[in-house]
Amino acid sequence: MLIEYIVGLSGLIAAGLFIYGLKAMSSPVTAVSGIVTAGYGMVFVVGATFLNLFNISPDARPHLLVNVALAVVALLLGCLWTGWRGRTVQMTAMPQMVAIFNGMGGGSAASLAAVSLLSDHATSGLHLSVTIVGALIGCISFTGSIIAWAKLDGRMRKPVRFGGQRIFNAALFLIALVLGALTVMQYATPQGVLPGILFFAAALLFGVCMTLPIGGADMPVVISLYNAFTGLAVGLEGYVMGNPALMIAGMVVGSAGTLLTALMAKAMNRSLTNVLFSNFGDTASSAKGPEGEMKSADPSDAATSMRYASSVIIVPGYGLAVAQAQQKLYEFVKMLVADGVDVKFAIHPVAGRMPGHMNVLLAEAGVPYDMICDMDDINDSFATTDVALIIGANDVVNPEALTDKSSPIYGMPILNAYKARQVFVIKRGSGTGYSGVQNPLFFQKNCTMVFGDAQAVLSKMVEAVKALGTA
Amino acid sequence: MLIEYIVGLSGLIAAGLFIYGLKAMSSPVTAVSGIVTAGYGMVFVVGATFLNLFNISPDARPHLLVNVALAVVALLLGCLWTGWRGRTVQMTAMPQMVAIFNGMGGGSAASLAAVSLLSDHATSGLHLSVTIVGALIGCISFTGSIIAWAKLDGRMRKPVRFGGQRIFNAALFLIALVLGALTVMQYATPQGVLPGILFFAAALLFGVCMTLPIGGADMPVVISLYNAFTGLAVGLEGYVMGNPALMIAGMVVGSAGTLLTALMAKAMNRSLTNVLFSNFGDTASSAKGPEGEMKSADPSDAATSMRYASSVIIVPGYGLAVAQAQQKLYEFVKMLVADGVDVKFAIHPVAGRMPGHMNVLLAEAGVPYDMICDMDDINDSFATTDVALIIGANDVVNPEALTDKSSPIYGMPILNAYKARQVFVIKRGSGTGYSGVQNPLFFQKNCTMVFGDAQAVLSKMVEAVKALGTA
Amino acid sequence: MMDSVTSMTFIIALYIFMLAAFTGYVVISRVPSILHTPLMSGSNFIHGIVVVGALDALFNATTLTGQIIGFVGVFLGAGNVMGGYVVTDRMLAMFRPSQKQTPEKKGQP
Amino acid sequence: MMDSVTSMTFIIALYIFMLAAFTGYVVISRVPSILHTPLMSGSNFIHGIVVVGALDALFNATTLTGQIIGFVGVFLGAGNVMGGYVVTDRMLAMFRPSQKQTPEKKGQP
Ligand SMILES: NC(=O)c1ccc[n+]([C@@H]2O[C@H](COP(=O)([O-])OP(=O)(O)OC[C@H]3O[C@@H](n4cnc5c(N)ncnc54)[C@H](OP(=O)(O)O)[C@@H]3O)[C@@H](O)[C@H]2O)c1
Ligand SMILES: NC(=O)c1ccc[n+]([C@@H]2O[C@H](COP(=O)([O-])OP(=O)(O)OC[C@H]3O[C@@H](n4cnc5c(N)ncnc54)[C@H](OP(=O)(O)O)[C@@H]3O)[C@@H](O)[C@H]2O)c1
Repeated sequence: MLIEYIVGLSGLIAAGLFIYGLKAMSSPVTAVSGIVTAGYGMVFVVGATFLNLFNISPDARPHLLVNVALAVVALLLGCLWTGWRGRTVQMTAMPQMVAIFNGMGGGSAASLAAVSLLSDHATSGLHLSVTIVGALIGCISFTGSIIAWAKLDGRMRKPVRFGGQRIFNAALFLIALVLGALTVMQYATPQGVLPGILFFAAALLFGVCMTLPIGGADMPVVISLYNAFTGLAVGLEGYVMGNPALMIAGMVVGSAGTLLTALMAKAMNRSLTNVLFSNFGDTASSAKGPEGEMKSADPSDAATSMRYASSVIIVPGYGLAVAQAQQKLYEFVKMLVADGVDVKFAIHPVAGRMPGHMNVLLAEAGVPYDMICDMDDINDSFATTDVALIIGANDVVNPEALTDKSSPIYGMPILNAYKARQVFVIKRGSGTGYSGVQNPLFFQKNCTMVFGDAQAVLSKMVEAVKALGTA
Repeated sequence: MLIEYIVGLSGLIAAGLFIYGLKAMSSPVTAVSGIVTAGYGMVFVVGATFLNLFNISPDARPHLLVNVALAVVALLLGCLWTGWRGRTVQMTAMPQMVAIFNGMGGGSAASLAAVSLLSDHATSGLHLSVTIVGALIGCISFTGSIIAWAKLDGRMRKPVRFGGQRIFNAALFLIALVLGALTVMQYATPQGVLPGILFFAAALLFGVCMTLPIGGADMPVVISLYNAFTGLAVGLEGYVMGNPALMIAGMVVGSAGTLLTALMAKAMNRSLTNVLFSNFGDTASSAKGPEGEMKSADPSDAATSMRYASSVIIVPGYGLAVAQAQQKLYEFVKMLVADGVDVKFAIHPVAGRMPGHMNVLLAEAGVPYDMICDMDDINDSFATTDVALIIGANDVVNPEALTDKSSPIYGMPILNAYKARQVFVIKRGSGTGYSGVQNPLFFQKNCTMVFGDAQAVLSKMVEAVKALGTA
Repeated sequence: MMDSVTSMTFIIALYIFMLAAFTGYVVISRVPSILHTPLMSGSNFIHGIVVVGALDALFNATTLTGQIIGFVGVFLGAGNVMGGYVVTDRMLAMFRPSQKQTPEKKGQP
Repeated sequence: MMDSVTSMTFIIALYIFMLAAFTGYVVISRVPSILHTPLMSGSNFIHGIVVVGALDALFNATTLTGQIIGFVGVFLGAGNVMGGYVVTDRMLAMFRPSQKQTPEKKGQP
């Protein structure tokens, strides 16, 4: 009883620390302390769980030593592997890393459900149903996240699509539901085992099939959705286990993640249904839009005109992440600043492939966050700016989004880089961006292309400015 | 069982609506819909409670009719009386009205506790202790709020103070605790009745004694504190009754009210302990500070110079509320605006006698809230303003708060009215404000007094401007 | 009473209290000062839900004392609810932006 | 399991879920977009508390199947916790204001 109280209170404290930590993460100033606070909560509650060893069911007592050994090994393995991966992963690979960790959580929730179904002391049909629903969601999150990882990590280049896919998926989902219902009805009978196993198989398979047709670029939204899914699954399994700390932590993430997903989808000017069920972002829509003459310049010329400009706004995009050129970019910017140029970064909310992607990249390179401006704050300044330098960005500066109703990105707010007196665009060729549409900005009179990989171009630019400095 | 589920779910929905409503009240745009939402929740949960009639304890069945009749009568009486009072009370009397309503809630929580103690099916010492703590807090809130009302309503002019009062109060509190402990220990025995009754008496008395020595001007903070108290008491009694809707609603208010109290005390530059246990705001500190020559002008002269100013900032204070002059003031302002003067209202967070007091007064008079500026937004504008018109405000424009470390209001942020090119002050005489200190601003060169009751003075000003208009 | 569908253990009650307290805190922490007074009375209205508990107590009263206390409790609780609502509603109705500034006045003579 | 100090009825569970969902909503609703990515991984970390449930399950395992599933659950949960923490911490550590801009770099070669 005493131990139960201690463990119960430790969960209470941990839940409080989690919420507090999540709240602290809502400001850059307190964010670091926020994750640390949440971390303390986690250490505390995991530690307290070991007190439950004094309280295990009589049947399990003979296995105590083995079980504890297994637990310690599993903990160590899990922590070491992900700790190492998490420490060494490149910043640009964050989305797929988060996907993996999230999938692991979903899998863990699903295995909790499996354990509950195996044990024969379930109390009610309600409990069993909640268990099954949690298992379903957890399984989807598990395999779905793995597919998301594979796509983002470039191990699965093409979305897998075939005729009748939606019907197939719907059927699979129904089958999983039916199997789940069978499992509940035949609980604790020998006939219940097979439907149970098949249920898990169907749920896992559905996670795969649901994610396969979605284009790689939509993955961040999907990962965020699966993050919410895992939270929900954890919350439901927490109810099954009678553990309110799991319920609270899970449900807080479930609702926060749902909101985050909605914000993301909205920022990309899409609906969630559209992300999940349409085949957008895939058919490398070869219907090229505007045609015309692109001017191009070489890096040193562009660098020179920026060096003598009085104000420059830099618009980074996905290409910067691909080229891993953020350090070089900041090196270049520091030289401009030293020469008295007023430089700002303009960040579009959905630049890159996950929300805040550019902020993280720039922060990684050491760019102070007061040089970084949100879209709404800086959009009016372009008109009075000498040079807008666009690096590996495309959709987020496409003026068609403002004017062309037939464009797939119509309605998305953009950075008004086209209004700057002079626009430079660094990209490798005439590749389109995520949405697959051409960008009329590139044919504009005030726009000059600087072709090449962003990293290479920026290196040359740095050289060019250095040369000017010594001259 | 079904009824229990319905009632339980109705509480869930109500709690959700309360929280949603409270959140909506955090913006002027959604605030009205917020209180309406919360109102629906209340109607719903009260209605659902009548379903419990199908579920009452067997002993109570013979009394069913009487009890229902009593309930309906009590509901009607309570609603009609406070509905009528609430509809007709003057806006300036809001603080004491809120005090009364709050006290009623505290009393209701205390009577819930009494009922629980009378019934003999309490389950544990823990339950009983929670009941007693809730009763204590509820009783304090009940009688304390009534004293607060009496003070603010002018029925009790002087704080009641005597030597050793704090020791007396502490002793009374201890006695109440001891009686409470006795009640718990002798629960459901005949010997428990007397301590029980004495406990309630002591708790009620303590509420009175705790509030008596506090100065009338501190009452709004105290009312806010008692508001939090009632919330807490309701939450605790909700636990005793096994009613999570009461627990949630009560605790939400308990924590929100505590925060609000702290914000209030902080805005007045005091600590809560200081409000509760010091004898501030009473000794009409006759140690008059600055002496010198006050210039005075008559209303029409002042009105004329404002009519021809290009910008005027109005600083309303407690005196405006006393004089009930907000309508006249807005009439005057409308005339100025019609004549092309740029008029703004500057509101100090603790102007008046409760937070937001001035906002409510001005809103009542129909002043659009975009003419009303918060202290932080407008403080820099005084220096470039032609005229600052101070009406019945004193402490909130006292520059001593910025400079004189010995002043009781040192450290309180003030409205920088003293920086305006010309300052007019409408007040009746040389009375001090809430803090009892003189205001050096009144002796400043650029300051002119316009003596008289605010209502009378403003009427004359309106006349004067009218006369100018026709001239 | 402990076997009802809303019965709970002490620990669970603490969880609920913790969540509710946090919610109250977050919801209030960013309220502009202009709304402080209506907010005080709005939260005052919300704890009027105590009337629900008082009704339950009165419904189950078996003695005269119980009935009297229950009656008082319902009366006081109902007063809390109604008064809190009316006052809050009146105050909030006065906050309107200048564009749709209607000349009609409520209440006050 | 239903007689433990943290057992609860379904209705009570709904109350807890409601409060928790509201809390998550309020906490996220005003986060600046600059923090969206670390926030996604931060909340990812938080649902790693599932490892606690997995540990309980493994501790009480009596069959080999139970042990295997429990082991997998603990491994996956621990990975969720540790990975989520490390990644979030790394990202957040990079957000610093310009004044105290230290030249030292972490992680990345
Ligand atoms: N942030 C999110 O949460 C999120 C999530 C999913 C999808 N999206 C979507 O992603 C898009 C983001 O827009 P964006 O402007 O950042 O990117 P974008 O529109 O995808 O364009 C990226 C551009 O970078 C160029 N590029 C690629 N690799 C490069 C390299 N190594 N060096 C130089 N340039 C390179 C490409 O052109 P070349 O091939 O010619 O070089 C391409 O045009 C939006 O449509 C948004 O809706 C955002
Ligand atoms: N807002 C809150 O939450 C709250 C709560 C409690 C205390 N307080 C305190 O209250 C003070 C508020 O400052 P304040 O500047 O608004 O008011 P104040 O400092 O109390 O001054 C009010 C002034 O109004 C004048 N006055 C009174 N009746 C008048 C009438 N009928 N016509 C014209 N003038 C009249 C008085 O001078 P005459 O007598 O010469 O006319 C007095 O100097 C602060 O010290 C604050 O800390 C605020």
